Amino acid sequence: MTEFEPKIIAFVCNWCTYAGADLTGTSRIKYAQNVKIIRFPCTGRIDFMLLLKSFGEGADGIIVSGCHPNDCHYTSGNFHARRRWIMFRGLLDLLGIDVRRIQYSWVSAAEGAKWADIVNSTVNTIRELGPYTEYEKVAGYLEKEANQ
Amino acid sequence: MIELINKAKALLESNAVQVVIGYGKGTSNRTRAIFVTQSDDCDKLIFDSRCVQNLAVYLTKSEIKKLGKPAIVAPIPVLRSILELAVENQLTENDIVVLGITPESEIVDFDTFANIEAFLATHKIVIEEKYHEIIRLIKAMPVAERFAYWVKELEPCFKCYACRAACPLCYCTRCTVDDNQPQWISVPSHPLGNLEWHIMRAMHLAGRCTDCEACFNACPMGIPIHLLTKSMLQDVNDNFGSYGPSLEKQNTLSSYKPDDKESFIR
Amino acid sequence: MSNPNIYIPYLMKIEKITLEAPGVKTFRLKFENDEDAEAFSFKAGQFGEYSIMGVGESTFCIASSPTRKGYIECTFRQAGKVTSALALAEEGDVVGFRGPYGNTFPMDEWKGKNLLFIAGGIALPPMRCVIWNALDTRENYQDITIVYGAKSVDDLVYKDELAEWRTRPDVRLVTTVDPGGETSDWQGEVGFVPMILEKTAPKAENTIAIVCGPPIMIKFTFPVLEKLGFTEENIYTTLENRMKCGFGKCGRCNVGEVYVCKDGPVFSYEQLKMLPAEY
Amino acid sequence: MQTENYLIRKPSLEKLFNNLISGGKTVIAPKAKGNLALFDKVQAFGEITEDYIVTTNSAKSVVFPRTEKLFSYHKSKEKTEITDASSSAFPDVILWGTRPCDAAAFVPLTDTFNGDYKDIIFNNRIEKVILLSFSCSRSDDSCFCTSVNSGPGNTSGSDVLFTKLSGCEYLAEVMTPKGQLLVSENIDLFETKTSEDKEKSLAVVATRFNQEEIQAKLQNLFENPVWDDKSRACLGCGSCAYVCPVCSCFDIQDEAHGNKGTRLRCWDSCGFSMFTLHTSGHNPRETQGARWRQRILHKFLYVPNKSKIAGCVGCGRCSRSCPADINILETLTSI
Repeated sequence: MTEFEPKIIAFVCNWCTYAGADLTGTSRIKYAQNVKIIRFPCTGRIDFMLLLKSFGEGADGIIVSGCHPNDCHYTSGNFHARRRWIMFRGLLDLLGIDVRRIQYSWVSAAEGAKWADIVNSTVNTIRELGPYTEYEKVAGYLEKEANQ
Repeated sequence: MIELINKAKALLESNAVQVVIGYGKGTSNRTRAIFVTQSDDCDKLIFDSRCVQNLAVYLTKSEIKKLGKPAIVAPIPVLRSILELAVENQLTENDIVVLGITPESEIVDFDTFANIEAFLATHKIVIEEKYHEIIRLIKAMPVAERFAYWVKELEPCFKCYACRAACPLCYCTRCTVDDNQPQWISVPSHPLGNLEWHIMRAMHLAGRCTDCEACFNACPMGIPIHLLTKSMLQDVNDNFGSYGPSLEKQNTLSSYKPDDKESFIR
Repeated sequence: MSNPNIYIPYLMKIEKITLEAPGVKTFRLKFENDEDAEAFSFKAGQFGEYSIMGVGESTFCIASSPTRKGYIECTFRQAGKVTSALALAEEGDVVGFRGPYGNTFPMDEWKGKNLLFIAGGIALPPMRCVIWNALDTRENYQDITIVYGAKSVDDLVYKDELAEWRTRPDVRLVTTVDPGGETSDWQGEVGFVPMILEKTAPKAENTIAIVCGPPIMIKFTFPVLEKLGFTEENIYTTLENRMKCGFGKCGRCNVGEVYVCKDGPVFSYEQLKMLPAEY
Repeated sequence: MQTENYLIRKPSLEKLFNNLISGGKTVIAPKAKGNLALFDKVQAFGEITEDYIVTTNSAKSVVFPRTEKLFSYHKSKEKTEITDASSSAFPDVILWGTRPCDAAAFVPLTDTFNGDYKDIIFNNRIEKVILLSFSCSRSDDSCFCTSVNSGPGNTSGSDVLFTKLSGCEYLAEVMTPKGQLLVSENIDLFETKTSEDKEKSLAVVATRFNQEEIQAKLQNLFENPVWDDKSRACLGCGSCAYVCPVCSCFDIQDEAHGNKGTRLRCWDSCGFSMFTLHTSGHNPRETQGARWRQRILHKFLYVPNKSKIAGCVGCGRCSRSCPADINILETLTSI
């Protein structure tokens, strides 16, 4: 049996974390390859539905990352996002969607090493949690159980 | 209720309003929303403990708007909804006449939304202890069990959208579930689609919900969807201070503080 | 259909894509399976459900003539979810097709008569099927007149075919564009279809008028036709309503008691007048 | 076929249930959930509730599930493959505890899914369903089965109809070959019964209107203020249609995961504003009144005109479930 390789989607803002991840690369810092990065203008634009869709399509973990407080390119996008994350996280927790599978972080354009650390630690967390089979079972309902 | 009837009559006769949205006798032991346009019909207005439907939902419906300026019979849950609609710029003071009803069944006129807010300050939303208890019990379950619990609870949902239709704050003319480019939520009812729909519904009400329970009352299948919004209401309280609509401040998710606290962002 | 499951579409390969006007495309579709192609037949006026797997189905008429065998064509404007996905398809891609559904234009009853086609904008496709059907069996009909209008010159569809019809001695073609939609070299008429129709003044005697266009055009065209002497039973149109199944089960296309998908889409003005305003 | 009557006692009824379960059948029966009784899968006799007039949800989902796979597809660069869902193995279902109105609803449902275009998935499903109905001994204000040619002891649509006679005795009327086969496989549980004393055990449901009269009136009632009047409080949800045992309007939707996916048929409701909305923005049924009219006319005019059968079985579910207390009987009796 091959070892479980977590599939992780990262939603990052264009101005800080994306640039930070770029710096990780140009600094030749090696980090886990399990992450697929999707770039957004701002964390304020990252709709919670995108996170749900990621799980629905088979992601085992998610990273959401943007500019540090007070550093938002649009002044307040990350402040709004933070409030939404607080509410969303509480709701997911009530529903039993494992909040440990979503890592939120602030990574600036200068924090290449922090990005590598976030990715590595998230991959480790998800590796310990294992594949998200509970969600997959619900998402794959139609293929498996329809017409019963 | 003679006072209510007389007030309604006077409003219609003076043409101050063209319709009174109130409660009337329904089938069996039920009550229902009625729309009185003739002063002679005002006798049909009633109010008692069975009148739980949130009438504020009709304030934004096009079919009702066509009837003209309304007066609305407003017990506390309706007042809260009116205030929230005002906060969200869906109503102005000129749009409606509010016939408030206190828990002691007294009729109170509200000339301004500020008066409604002042009145509601003494009638704050209280989440009943029994709900706190249920939410505590659910949260105490191991995460996988909790997930299984909700998947099973939401299973009977056949997406009739009665919860959405009955909610005074679901006034969007085109809901996200009706959008298909992209298709955020599956149209058919199945476990994933149901889960996504109820998360979306709760999230879109986060910091706006006034805990009127119209969604739960409307659900034909008796799904406890109000637990989601109640829990979120508590989250608003715990993270951002008080909950409930206020003309002074914006909705929770329309605003922020630079020093909002959280413990999970790295 | 050959498959007992009525929801399963034929698989069709897009053989050719023609860009007709901004946002309007014509697909020529060929059956992937030769037996399906062999067994398939349809008549003028019928429609089908075209689909992109994973996106959904959309309803359009069959725009090619039943006299042209081996393929079908459809013309659509990119508007909703499915048509947007179809618009992204390329030649060689496979799409789904269910059909043919619905009733037909009574081409046999019209033998020996003059035919007058009146169409507006994207409503020429359902009529194109009838026009080519009549032209391919030209000996069956007397005079053929086509009055076609669009918002602008650019919005006229089937430009090559319009050019062909214009030069044919056995067809009288009148094209028009809405005021302001003309170009400097526009040779046709300028004005709304009902007005141009009145000006063209085709004779009503022994003539069948087939009208198709946006509701507003239809509304103003019927009175003009009546003024010209056309009787209700000699005016035909084809209706569109939102559909899902195409065979009278999904329950949304009905106009009163009449299902557009099964009892229509072709109606005479006489029939239409009996229906409630639910279309 | 000739109706056969038997007598069965409650303990034998439980044995019959156990035989069906051990025979591998899926049994769908009324189960209590809070104040509601809902049709649901049951495993043990004790799970079944008898305390219900009709269940909140109808039994139609057994033959017309709210989400039905029509086919699945797999796309690759070379070709598109389709897997027909109608050939999959549909379960043997026993519908236990349907009321005569529930059973009667299978008549118009079968009519809709047949005709010129036969829906093979529906037919494959219904072929494997056996209805073991129970007559009504109670009714409420919302019931009006007797006004639509049915009744609390009506046998139409049922394979076997049980009527509770006294204490623990049930009359079993065997109506169809399917029912006959089921009884003959469990014949030791049944006793012969000759005398007929069913009527006095049935609920009394007053006749509220004459269906033919309503049909005749509706013929010319398309433009009428009654539609707006009676639907003014309508919230535009789909609960009436979704709890209705006859409503069968549907939507067809695709769901894709990468290069594979399914085409599904799912419930839809004429009460939704989007139901008839054109892409252009034009809506032939613009108002809630027009939608309410469609619902009434479809059931009480269009279906009877076309198929000579009732499009409503009088179960009253729509009225009971309506969050705005819109009452179908009230509309019908006011026209």
